[in-house]
Amino acid sequence: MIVPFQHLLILASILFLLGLMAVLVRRNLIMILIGVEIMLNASGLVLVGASAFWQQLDGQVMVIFLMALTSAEVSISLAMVVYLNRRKKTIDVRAFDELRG
Amino acid sequence: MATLLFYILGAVAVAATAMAVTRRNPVHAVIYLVNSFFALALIFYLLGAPMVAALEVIIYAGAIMVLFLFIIMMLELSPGEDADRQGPVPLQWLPVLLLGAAILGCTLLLLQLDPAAGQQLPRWYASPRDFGYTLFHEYALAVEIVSFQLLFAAVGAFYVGRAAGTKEPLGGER
Amino acid sequence: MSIWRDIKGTIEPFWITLRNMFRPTVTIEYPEVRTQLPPRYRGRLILTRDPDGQERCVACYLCSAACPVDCISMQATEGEDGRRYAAWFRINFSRCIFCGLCTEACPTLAIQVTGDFEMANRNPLETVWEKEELLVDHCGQEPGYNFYHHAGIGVTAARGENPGEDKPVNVKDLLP
Amino acid sequence: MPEWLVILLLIVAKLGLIFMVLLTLAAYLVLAERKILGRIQLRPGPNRVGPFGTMQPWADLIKLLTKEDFIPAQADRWLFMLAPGLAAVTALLTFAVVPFGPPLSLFGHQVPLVVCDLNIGVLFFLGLSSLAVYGMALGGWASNSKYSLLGAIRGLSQLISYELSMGLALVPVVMLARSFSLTDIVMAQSAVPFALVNPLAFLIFLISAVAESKRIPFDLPEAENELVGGFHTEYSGMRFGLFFVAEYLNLIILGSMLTVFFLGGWMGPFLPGVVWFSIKVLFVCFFFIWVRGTLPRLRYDQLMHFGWKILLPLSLLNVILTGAFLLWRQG
Repeated sequence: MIVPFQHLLILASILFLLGLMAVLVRRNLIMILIGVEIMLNASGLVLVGASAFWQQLDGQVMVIFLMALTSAEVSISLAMVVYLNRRKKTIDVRAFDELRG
Repeated sequence: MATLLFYILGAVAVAATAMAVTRRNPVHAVIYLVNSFFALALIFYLLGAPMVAALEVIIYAGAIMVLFLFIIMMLELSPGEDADRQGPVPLQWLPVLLLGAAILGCTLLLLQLDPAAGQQLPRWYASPRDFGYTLFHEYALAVEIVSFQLLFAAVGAFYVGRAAGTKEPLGGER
Repeated sequence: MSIWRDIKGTIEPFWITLRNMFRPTVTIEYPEVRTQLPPRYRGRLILTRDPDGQERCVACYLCSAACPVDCISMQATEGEDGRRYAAWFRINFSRCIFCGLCTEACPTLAIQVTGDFEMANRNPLETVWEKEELLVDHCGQEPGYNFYHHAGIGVTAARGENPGEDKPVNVKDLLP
Repeated sequence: MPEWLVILLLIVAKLGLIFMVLLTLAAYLVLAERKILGRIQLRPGPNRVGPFGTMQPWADLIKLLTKEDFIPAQADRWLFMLAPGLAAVTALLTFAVVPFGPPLSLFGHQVPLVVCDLNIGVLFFLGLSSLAVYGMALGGWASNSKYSLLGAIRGLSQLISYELSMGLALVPVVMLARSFSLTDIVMAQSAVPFALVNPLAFLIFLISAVAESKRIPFDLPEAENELVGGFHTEYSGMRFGLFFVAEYLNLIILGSMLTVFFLGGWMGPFLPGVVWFSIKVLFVCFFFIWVRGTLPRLRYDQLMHFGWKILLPLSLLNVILTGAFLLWRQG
């Protein structure tokens, strides 16, 4: 390890918190998705760091799965964004607060 | 050396991410985020995961963010709408230039360090061969499951896109 | 099968373009090699004189009216002998489209086209030509025509007897 | 002279040489393209500046540098200024991993003729080529003009689609060479180039490379007769010049990648390696220009149809077949 594992965890948690903040605070649908991306990345950083800490490859393999998952998630969610935008002509989340099918 | 690089890149990643989540304009956010992903990719490289670093650039910066950019452009979230509310022009883009320059400098440093990987860079280094071996031997089932997940995602995206294309939205019928 | 047709249609053009690369070019390299202009080419406009050396133009404004881009302007005036002429005559060649309608409108055959087309120039004001520059010392394409000679004399000869006039057509006859 | 200074000087000399050769080659490729296209159309092409037009690139350079640098009023100024540089830099950086000759001995030092032999060279190339999209997309978006935006959107979706088949066409190469390093891939082709071993992958890579370079059968992002100039409609002067140079740098990069992955790199009889490499790259560039002079532009839906329904399944099939073949040969 080039740095103490704690420092890496601190970096990852800062990134995660920034992503979480984006999800909670921003009202733009695109920005919320970007926040989700940031959080996923932060967890990827922890996995790679753990992989380097314990000298095992499993963490890196998990990151690959994480990336596959993210790309699937992004493709679906962006398709949903386009769909929602077509219905309401906006991507402000406050426009989607009524629960109708 | 590598330790110092790690802290620089970590600072760059945090700064770029912070800029990204506070931008009003989604395209600017995407640019800062790409910066942050670069910094993260270099950190992965420093941590001995070159494959993950390359895939981070290819998949995150090259595909996912491009997809975001595509959707932002397609929905015509126009750039001019809040041009007046932002600060003076040089201040507005100085951060991205600084962050980009920092990342570029670190990259060049890393590229020149690479021939001496044995001495300078981490002792623990996952070569692509080891990586592929682990991935396809120990996690073969997981690979299959993930590939199915990707297939379902493709079908789902296609379905949502098709429903949006038809006259009557399918969501309205159910 | 259509896929073979498609593949053939994609490959074949490559052969054609490759062959074209070794053929002689068809370009005429202009400043060194001059092309033969067609005899009725419409280039720069001139103001011609009649055989007596007088200006043909009577400043009737017909060319200026016919001009689709309004590039011809003039001021009519009358000489001491009662002969009309243009006090000034101006053609803006940066507007002119070389359509030749002015020459068709001209009753005195004064304004005529030439084969000159090399008028390019860096200063747009230099493409505005005044009367002195437009006026030439010859009759242009109609050497014998003298408007005042035809128009200025009373008609004394019988119908069909004037010079250059055809015999009247016999409308009762089937043959021309 | 101390040891490290010699090494440093060699590295700097190598970088400078590569930089100069690349930029000059890009400038002269423009001339070559105009000449060859002219010959195809029975014209002589540019022949006024210098003997046979050989000074044309410099005349173009002077013209571009002295033109007014125009920025639209509603544009995102910094992004607008940044985008052409982004396009050129990503194209230049890719050349860092291209091995253009066998290692050379100079002053008793073994100088590898590659800027940096990464052991993940293939991924480096794919990563940078996926980043090349940004210059175009951001330039088109920042211009705030409908033609630019349309060009950028088209370019984004086209490049994403064809990058996929490009990456998949490289998988058989990696399987055959058993390495991600470009030097190893060239070494593995010392007997037979991979274009003969796996012609299908070669064809797929070739087509995707043409699509990736945004050139004529696939030049939808800048289709002149629909979108004025596509993503660089609003650009003028040297910014446009940078986009232009980036396009030709991309051409050289893709040519060298084709050479490295499929045509055997610097391998060849009689001549030295660097000469073989340049011959092959120039031939590929000539082929690209030839394609431009020959084929008409695809329609947008045809482009997407071809990319997703023909090229992608073919490349997947090719990966499976190559894997099966390798397993069978191993016993």
